[in-house]
Amino acid sequence: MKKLINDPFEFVDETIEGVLLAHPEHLKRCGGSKRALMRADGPVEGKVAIVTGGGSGHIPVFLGYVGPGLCDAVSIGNVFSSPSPDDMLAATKAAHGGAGVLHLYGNYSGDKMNFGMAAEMAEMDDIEVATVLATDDVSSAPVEEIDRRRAVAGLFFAYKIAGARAEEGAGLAEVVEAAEQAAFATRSMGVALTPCTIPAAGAPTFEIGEGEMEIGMGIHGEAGVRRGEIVPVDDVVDELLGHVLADMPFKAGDEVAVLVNSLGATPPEEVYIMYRRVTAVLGEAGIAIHRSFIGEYATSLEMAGASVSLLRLDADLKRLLDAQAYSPFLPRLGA
Amino acid sequence: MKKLINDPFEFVDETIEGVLLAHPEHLKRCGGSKRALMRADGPVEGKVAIVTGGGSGHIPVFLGYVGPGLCDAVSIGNVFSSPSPDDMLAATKAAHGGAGVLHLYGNYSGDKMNFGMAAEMAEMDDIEVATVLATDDVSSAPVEEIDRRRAVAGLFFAYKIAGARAEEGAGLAEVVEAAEQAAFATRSMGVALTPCTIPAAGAPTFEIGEGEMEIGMGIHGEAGVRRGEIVPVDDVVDELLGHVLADMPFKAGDEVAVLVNSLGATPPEEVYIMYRRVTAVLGEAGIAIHRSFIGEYATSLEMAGASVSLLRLDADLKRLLDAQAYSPFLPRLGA
Amino acid sequence: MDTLSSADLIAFLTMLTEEMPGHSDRLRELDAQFGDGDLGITIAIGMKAIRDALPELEAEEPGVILAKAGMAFNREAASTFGAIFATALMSAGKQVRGKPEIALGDLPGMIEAAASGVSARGGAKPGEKTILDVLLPMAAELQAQVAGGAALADGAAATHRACGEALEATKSMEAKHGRGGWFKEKSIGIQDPGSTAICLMMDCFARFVAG
Amino acid sequence: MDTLSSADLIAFLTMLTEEMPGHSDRLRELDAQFGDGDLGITIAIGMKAIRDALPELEAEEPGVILAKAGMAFNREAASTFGAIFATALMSAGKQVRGKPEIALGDLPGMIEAAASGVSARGGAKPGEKTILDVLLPMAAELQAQVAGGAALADGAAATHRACGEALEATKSMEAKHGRGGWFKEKSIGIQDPGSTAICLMMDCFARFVAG
Ligand SMILES: Nc1ncnc2c1ncn2[C@@H]1O[C@H](COP(=O)(O)OP(=O)(O)O)[C@@H](O)[C@H]1O
Ligand SMILES: Nc1ncnc2c1ncn2[C@@H]1O[C@H](COP(=O)(O)OP(=O)(O)O)[C@@H](O)[C@H]1O
Ligand SMILES: [Mg+2]
Ligand SMILES: [Mg+2]
Ligand SMILES: [Mg+2]
Ligand SMILES: [Mg+2]
Repeated sequence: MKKLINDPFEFVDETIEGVLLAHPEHLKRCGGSKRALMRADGPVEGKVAIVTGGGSGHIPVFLGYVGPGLCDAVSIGNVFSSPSPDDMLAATKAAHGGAGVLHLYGNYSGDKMNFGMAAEMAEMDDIEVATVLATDDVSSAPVEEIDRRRAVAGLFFAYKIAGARAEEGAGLAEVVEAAEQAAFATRSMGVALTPCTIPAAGAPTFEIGEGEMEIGMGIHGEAGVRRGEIVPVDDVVDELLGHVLADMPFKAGDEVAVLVNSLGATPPEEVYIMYRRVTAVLGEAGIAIHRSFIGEYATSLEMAGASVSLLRLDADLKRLLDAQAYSPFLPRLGA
Repeated sequence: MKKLINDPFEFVDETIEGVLLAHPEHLKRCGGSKRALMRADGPVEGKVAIVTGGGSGHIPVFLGYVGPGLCDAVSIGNVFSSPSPDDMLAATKAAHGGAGVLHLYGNYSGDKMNFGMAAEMAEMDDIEVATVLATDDVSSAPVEEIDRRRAVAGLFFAYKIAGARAEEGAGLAEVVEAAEQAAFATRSMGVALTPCTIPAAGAPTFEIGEGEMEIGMGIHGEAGVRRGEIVPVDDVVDELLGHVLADMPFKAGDEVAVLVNSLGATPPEEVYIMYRRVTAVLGEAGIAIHRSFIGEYATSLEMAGASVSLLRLDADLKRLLDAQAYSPFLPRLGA
Repeated sequence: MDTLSSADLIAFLTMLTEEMPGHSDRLRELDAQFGDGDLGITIAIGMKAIRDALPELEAEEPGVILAKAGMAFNREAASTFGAIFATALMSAGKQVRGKPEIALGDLPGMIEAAASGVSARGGAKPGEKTILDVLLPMAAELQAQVAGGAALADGAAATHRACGEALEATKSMEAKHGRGGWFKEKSIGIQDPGSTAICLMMDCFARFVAG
Repeated sequence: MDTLSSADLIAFLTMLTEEMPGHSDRLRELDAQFGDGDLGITIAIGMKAIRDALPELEAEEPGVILAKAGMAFNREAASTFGAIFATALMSAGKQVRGKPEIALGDLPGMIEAAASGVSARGGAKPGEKTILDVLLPMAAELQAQVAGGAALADGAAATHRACGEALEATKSMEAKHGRGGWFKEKSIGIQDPGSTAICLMMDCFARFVAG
């Protein structure tokens, strides 16, 4: 195990400590909670609060998406495991600015059950809570069962859009609507080249043979659509986009935002080479690119691999996507 | 070789194409040159131009450091190899805004010889050229031979400081002075866990045993100060900082900027865990942290490892460090 | 031992929290085959959380001890299994609210309550390769043991056997829930990790009540 | 063959650019032992650049062909070796400026000029494990061959042998320049990659002039 860590069971808490030491002007704890963080300037009175959360090991997902124009608070689980309802509740209460709370996170059963409990508890405290789940990974279930799809890097678009809508002063129902639109209009598919190792486990979760890749694998090693020999990356992009484009489907004349995400161990150079191919394929399909994001938007410990996400835009989504937002974990967002 | 690439000999050119497609509002080619890029809004008339460059495989080094408040142009070599004097000359001529050019890059012999030729040629075109080299890696030579030291991630500080000084409207001699101060006041040391593979080579450049690390290894696999068993990361940080602090030396009462850099394959979580320890060690030494940068500032293909850099600040360096700067490859810089 | 007092329950939970982390690697490996490999870690962290909570639970009645142990588990080791397991313990505990001791006769109702709590929380039905597929056979066997007038130790032993058979049967099922659900037919042939954990706990319980 | 015309030189460079990429892996491996492993790739890319440049050089005199070949190499494969090699070729070419043919008698002066150009560019002195450590012995041997009245083919063959011995001698040297300089005593025992490349080129030249 090639990791720069101390006690693997302290991995998450020490990461959080490092993050808070690095960004005190940006993030603070939700009260005494060890596993819930929020905007340093929160709660923002009168604004709908967006609370997210999930397992650790994916920075900037999830805590890197807290900030102006993004989420208000985050609850943080063990590596690849849901946060506890207690921490979700702490985040929900601390971020609540009197205008209701949106629980916005990825469609994973542990997160759903635990956020569900937290929402029940918050409602007992008279906090109005709504829930929207990201389900962007087209490889995880057929489109007819979109509710079974898991979330991968495309979750970023849901944060960006919902965050901007909340920042505009919209009410909870409107923020929910924007989040749902973004979540529905986002489709992703990834490829994995190497496994990741949960620090406390000490051994890789799965294996991928030398020279092999898995198309559609999830960011925790969930089964993809096919495993095979590594091929030139242009062919990989064609395959990923083949699935993604057919899914909505995206059509000539559509305008989209593109996200090419590295799982972390794949170097930046390679995601730019992927983006080069994405522009060619979309260009040929008559689909216009309004804005692109290339880099690490959802990592998975030391996994190598990447994903391509498309968000189909309309005028509203475009305005919200282009709005300013800030997190020290991301390149500058917005115009 | 687990890479998402096409023809390895097209790796660099395809990366550049992807970058230009992604950031047309930010970067453009220097005339017809395939391997020289510049600020899209350049040349900036009346401003000292900063030109950098070096081998590929290190994004955001080098092309990610072009932008307002940073460098004006960059020449791009093959993976781990110097750019050609022709491209350096193209970058120098294109970026020149009439106020002279600073060649600011890392102390590697190939770059030095080729930039040397380019500077001679530029001077024949009546462009005033000065040169400052970054030599931050304390593991690469004893301090008495600081001119033999190579550059690692601490090069970032030289860009940030010199870039801000040029943006303030300072003359070439003043920009050189700021760059020299930053370069001299920066000391770094890294640790490597896994090798990198040059795409065209197809096999790792070096080997590090399972369970082993090399303290002080350079970002191309250059020899470090010792190889040994991987220990808890707090101990790794103590060892790195031991070398760094003793080198200037840094003293109680000093104020510094900190950079904890991931070589790419090391996950963000781990550099935050490192930063946590850095704050403890500096706190104990009575050294104050003015500002910190944590993440990927100089990568090396799929290498795992990290480095710690300190920049000793005075009032001038602080002002220049805090000034606004922008590149889409970096989190927001400056206040 | 015919019934479990609060002290007995705490002694059992102490034994459980000592034994279960020893199965971490096995559970991690099972979970890694059609999931994300975290279950072993979840069990290790969650059991430690229960142990840390026990000193404060000594004065409570058995039902409350169970419920609070479940909450402690999921507080530190939240996850799909954490939420499901906490729900199971809370539902079972609620079933014996007010009782100072738990007898064999209480167990069928407790496990049935756990099963319906789990089903309500996670939406699983029998045959979908979840802990329901061991809980329901356990409840049925307990029912039969109570009807047959068995002693606690014998009833627990028989229930452990039934649980083992039910666990074996999960091998042929296709996972529909949690991360396993995305592995579809690839999940067939491997026994359910969550049910394996339940069975290991049942084994511990049977040995505990046997003395 | 007694002298090299432009056509001969182009024929030689064509042969060189065909052969040298075959040594890529060996050079990469040597360079990786106390450097960054790029030399094999540098040679492959640089030789291709020379070959691509040759058609436009046919009308030039030998000295200009050499100089432009060096510049072409370093344009596409800039690097420490690229800069050094381009400097060597430019210096050697300058030495025979205006001459339509290169004779054995020209070679000592050309290699001496190459060596001093390289030394001026990179600051290396003899014994520091750089291509100087083969260039200088080659120049000395060529001098001796010219003094002895050797034919071109024999002189070249003898110079290749001298180069091989000098290359062997680089093994015991400690690198002081380029990336190798940071490996210090770890560089001892391994022959200099850049000098290896020069020797392979000299081998090619000896075979070329032998017919
Ligand atoms: N809906 C559900 N109802 C009951 N048990 C479930 C459900 N989903 C998953 N499980 C159980 O949880 C186990 C997996 O737990 P865990 O590893 O925490 O979940 P995840 O799949 O989210 O990583 C499964 O083996 C299964 O027994
Ligand atoms: N200053 C120098 N003078 C002459 N030759 C040199 C010098 N520095 C390096 N070399 C030669 O260049 C070779 C290494 O080239 P290359 O791999 O391109 O350089 P780098 O070390 O920058 O990667 C060495 O083996 C040596 O023969
Ligand atoms: Mg999990
Ligand atoms: Mg090199
Ligand atoms: Mg799991
Ligand atoms: Mg080299």
